[in-house]
Amino acid sequence: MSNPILVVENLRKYFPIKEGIFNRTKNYVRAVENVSFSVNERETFAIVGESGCGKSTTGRSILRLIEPTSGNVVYNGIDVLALSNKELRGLRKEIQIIFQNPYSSLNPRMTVKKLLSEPLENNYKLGQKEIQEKVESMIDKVGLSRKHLDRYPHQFSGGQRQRISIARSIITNPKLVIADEPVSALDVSIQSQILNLLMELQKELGLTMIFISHDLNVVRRISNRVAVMYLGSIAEIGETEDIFNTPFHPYTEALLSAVPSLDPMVKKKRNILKGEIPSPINPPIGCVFQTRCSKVMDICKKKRPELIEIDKNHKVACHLY
Amino acid sequence: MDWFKTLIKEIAKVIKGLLKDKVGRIGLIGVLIVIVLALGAPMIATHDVTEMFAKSKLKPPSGDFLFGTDDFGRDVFSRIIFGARVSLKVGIISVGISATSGFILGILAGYYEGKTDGIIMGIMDVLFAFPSILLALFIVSVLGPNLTNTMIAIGIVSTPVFTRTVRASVISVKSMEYITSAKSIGLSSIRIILKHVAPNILAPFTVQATLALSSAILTEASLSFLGLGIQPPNPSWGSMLSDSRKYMELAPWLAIAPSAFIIGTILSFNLLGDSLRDVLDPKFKL
Amino acid sequence: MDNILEVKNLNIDIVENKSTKSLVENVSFNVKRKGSLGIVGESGCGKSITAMSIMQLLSHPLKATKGKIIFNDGSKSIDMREANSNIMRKIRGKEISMIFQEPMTALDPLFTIEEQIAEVLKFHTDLKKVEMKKLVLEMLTKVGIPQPQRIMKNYPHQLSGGMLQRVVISMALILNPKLIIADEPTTALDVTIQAQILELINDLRSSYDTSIIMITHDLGVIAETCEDVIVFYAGQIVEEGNIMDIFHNTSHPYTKGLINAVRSLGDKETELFTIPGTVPVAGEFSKGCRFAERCGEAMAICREKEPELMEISPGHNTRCWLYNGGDTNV
Amino acid sequence: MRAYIIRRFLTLIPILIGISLSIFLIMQLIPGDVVSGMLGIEANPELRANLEKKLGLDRPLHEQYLSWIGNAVKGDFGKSFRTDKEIFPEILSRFKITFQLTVMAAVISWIIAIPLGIISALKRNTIIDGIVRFIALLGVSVPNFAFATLSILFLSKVFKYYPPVGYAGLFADPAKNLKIMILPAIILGAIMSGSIMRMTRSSLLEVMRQDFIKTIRAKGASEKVVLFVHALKNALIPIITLIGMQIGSLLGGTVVTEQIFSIPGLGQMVLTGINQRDFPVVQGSILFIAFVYVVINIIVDILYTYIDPRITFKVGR
Repeated sequence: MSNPILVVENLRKYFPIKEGIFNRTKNYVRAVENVSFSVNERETFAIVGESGCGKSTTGRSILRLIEPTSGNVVYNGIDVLALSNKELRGLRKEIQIIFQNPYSSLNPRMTVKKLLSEPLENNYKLGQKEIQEKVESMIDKVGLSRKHLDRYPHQFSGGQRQRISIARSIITNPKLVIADEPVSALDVSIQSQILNLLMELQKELGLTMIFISHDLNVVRRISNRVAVMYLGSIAEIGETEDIFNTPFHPYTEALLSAVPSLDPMVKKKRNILKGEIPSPINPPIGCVFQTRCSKVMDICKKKRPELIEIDKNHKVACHLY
Repeated sequence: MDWFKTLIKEIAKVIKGLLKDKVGRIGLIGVLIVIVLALGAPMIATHDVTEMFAKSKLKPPSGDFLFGTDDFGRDVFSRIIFGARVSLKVGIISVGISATSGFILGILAGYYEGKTDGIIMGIMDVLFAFPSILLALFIVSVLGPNLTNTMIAIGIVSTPVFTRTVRASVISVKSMEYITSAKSIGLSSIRIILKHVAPNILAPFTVQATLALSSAILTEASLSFLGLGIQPPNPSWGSMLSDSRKYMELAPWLAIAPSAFIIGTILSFNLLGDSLRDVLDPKFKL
Repeated sequence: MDNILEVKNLNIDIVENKSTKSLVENVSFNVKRKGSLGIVGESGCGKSITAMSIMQLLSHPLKATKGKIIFNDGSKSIDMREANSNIMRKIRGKEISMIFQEPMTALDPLFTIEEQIAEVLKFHTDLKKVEMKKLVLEMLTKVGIPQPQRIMKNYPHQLSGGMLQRVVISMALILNPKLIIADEPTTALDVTIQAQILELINDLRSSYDTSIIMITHDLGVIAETCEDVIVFYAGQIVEEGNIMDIFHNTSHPYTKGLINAVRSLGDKETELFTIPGTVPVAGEFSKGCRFAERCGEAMAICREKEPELMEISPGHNTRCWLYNGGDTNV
Repeated sequence: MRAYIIRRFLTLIPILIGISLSIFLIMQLIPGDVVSGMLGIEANPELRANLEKKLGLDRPLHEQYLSWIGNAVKGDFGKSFRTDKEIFPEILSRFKITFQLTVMAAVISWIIAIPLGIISALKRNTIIDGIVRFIALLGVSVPNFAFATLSILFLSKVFKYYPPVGYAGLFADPAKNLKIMILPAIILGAIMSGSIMRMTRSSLLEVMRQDFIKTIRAKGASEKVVLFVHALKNALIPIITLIGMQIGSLLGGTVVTEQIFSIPGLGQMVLTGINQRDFPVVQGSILFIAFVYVVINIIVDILYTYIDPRITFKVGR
């Protein structure tokens, strides 16, 4: 195994809910519960799951854009959660994030040039000329032209904005990029353009990428390893091909079978999950998936399953194994 | 100089937008007239505002006294013109007070949330718990009625509205991903507030400021009407209107002129504010 | 006539002050009785407003300016573009009903689920309150809502998106309409919930013998639910045919691009298939074929002259110069 | 829901403390001291000391505040400097008059504003809409004292109508009372109606744009049902907030109107108190008005919970 650039251990994020007469915190939204994984250098590690499973919260906790409740995040030997605000700001040129919504992630009052030079000005001491050069080479790299530099975000289409957003994220030369649903807001014909761009950039710049998505097709294509999350926990984690070819966890199985096939001839035998995702405020005791699982056993209602390795690098949290 | 150019460009764009809109055009013209009257008062006025023409008390409008004279024989036209000066001065300075404090307090409350928010908004809630004219009345009566205290009182009274508007905009801007993005590239809070939050709340803030100007002018007129604002012999539309009531039968022009100017001025600012909202914040255009 | 709905030369414009922009141009299609028609396209292509115009639900400044929308329930046929509001009211909810994209905003937040479903009955029947309640309860059970007795007293904000979509479906089906228009019914939902809802729609459709128009941007959803497909691009139909034609005999370069973009995700070896450029904005269409700028197979004529929708095999039409004169080079 | 109502009432406590404290502190800003104000600067020192003691002014500030607020809670607002009468009963009897005026004005404003607002929204961008919007704009731009003065002028010049002088209670002489109150009520109501009209129009248009309106139409609803059953109920929420604030501020803010029409209401009491530098009266009546204002806002908030089922889930402002 190559060396991990990022290790996340027992990450937990509880959002307090205030209620009652005195507005006291009585309960928590358990958004992320005991999540552990590591990301190797230059790989693409995907976190996949449905809305509310905690994938975005996990991504943002790594950068401390959301302060995690407990756990460990170690980046290149640095204990990220122990950093002071100032040290953290320094680290942020190395870890960057790409956001889902290209319409709200760019300040509407800044030109493209401003948007791209801001991260440089803030993180490096560079002269105007150097900044100009870097901005220009970056705008070429993401497939836009220099004449776009003086325009404002609203003058671009969704796909072009996402290119700007990507440029802004990688202009500081980060080592690790967290891409939070980077193509979900885009039209099908534009999605693949952006995915190609991300894959090219990764190869060219040697980036490590955490790719957060709900789209299994996209995840399969872009990632080396995957973690499947459900209700705040990792259900299954392993090499992408292993997970897609031989899913162990009943949830992964159902998730894969729920994806509509493009071939009208193939009427897949569906394994349709019953019911809904339970509330993360009162998750079930025991396995969080028990309420929808077709293979539920007694033990699932009592004990939460641990992630255990049952194949090479392939771990699953399920009492079946 | 870069920001200056951008600013000029933005202002030009807004004015162009205002001129395209019928409502905006009327509002802008009205406001410009008031400004011209106020600035050019000494040139436009035909008489000294305090000079009493003993022989011409309560004279109807004529070539010499355009709007007639009052019970002391003073020229109403000149008093109206200088009244514009007073109204505008009170409006601008009191809105200056409330806008500045509201802007700072609103940003602090909205951006930092938690305790800061609780304390600031607690105070605002208390100020909000008084009907505004009454609070202004109360403050002026305690401090003593004069021009400065009128401005202070109106400034205090209109601070909570600004604070709330700014806070609400800050909170909505804060939920935008570009703020998270700014954090993620390592910007400090101060920079985020200055570069990313403040520019994006300017639109609702400007609209609020225009509307606050009209309500400040209204409050001043009300206070003066009650005899607790601007004190004689300084001319104020409110007190002129109040004084006119004694001679309503004999000299109705005394009531009509100040009423027309108060209404016209407030109407113009409101028209301008409405149109500004459409131009700056198109999503509210209905 | 075996079509329940025939749309002929429909045009939808956006009429503002002095300017008129065309959003949908010369669109014609039929929905077979008991048939299922999929309309697929990307955002802004005009598919949703086409659906809205069928029910006369377009609001200012959108307007269906030309064409016929003929609804035939077997005994009579009505041109709904001409129909007055009384006739439309009787059709809406009873003969044709709609399922919307955002279940979270499709229901009035101030009324209970029961009240909102019963409203359909109130508008179209003379049932008594008790009978209505019974029907609502039955319908909620049918669409798979657990504890319907309790849920029907809830307000929309108390339910999840998937549940709300079931409520909207029960509202659409309670009077057993002849046609359902489903406008991106699963786009706002998670994939496991999407699978549930699609299965539900398919089951209910076959047990109710209803026709359906399924509007979506997701080719997978089309493949799952439809028999016939039309592909929209920039306010026009660029290809239409049955589902086999579209997926296995794809003719238009745009349709090919859409399908390949998704299929190439499955192939790790090659670069992802992309359609270059951006989706054109209404009112800014180029001369000639609207897809020409983004088309890998564009020829000189494509930039000069707009192609007509041409039949390349029975029932399979395409709007592309590559097929001029029946030259089916597939 | 109950928890929400209780919580809403509990928020009253810090606000009332804040209000009373700020009134008390503002009173301390009075230049010079109260006693000189009452007795004149050259008063006999012994007399001064006696009065200071009587008024409790010789005690430390916090004690003064606590005793003032402690008594106020019990309904004892002290005695007037001028008349030596108990203040609280006076406030109550004057509040009745202001209350009557407020209610009349409010009802008049709703009758004018809500239908016009609805028409304006439905006939958006037509001449009718233009006229209604202009009227509404006048409503928010014309100060009530100007409107009142001009109305009196107009009525006297054209119809030779003069507002009656001398006040009569509602129950003592209903006919005369109504004759006195009707003109000021119409004037206040007309002014209030401006902002309600604007709010009705914009709120209704906003609601009509929502997705669920399409669903209701798609169910086969007539436009009447869409408008009166669904849209209006939704649009009502911001309108009620506005109405609550208006009533609250009228209850203490009819100062000007009461002054013009010589109606012996609470506003006039405050103004007289201010002009006579009768501070216990000012302090007491302002505290009372702020209290009423806050309570009205809470009642409005609670009213919401009956219209909007989502409300109990919203926390904070």
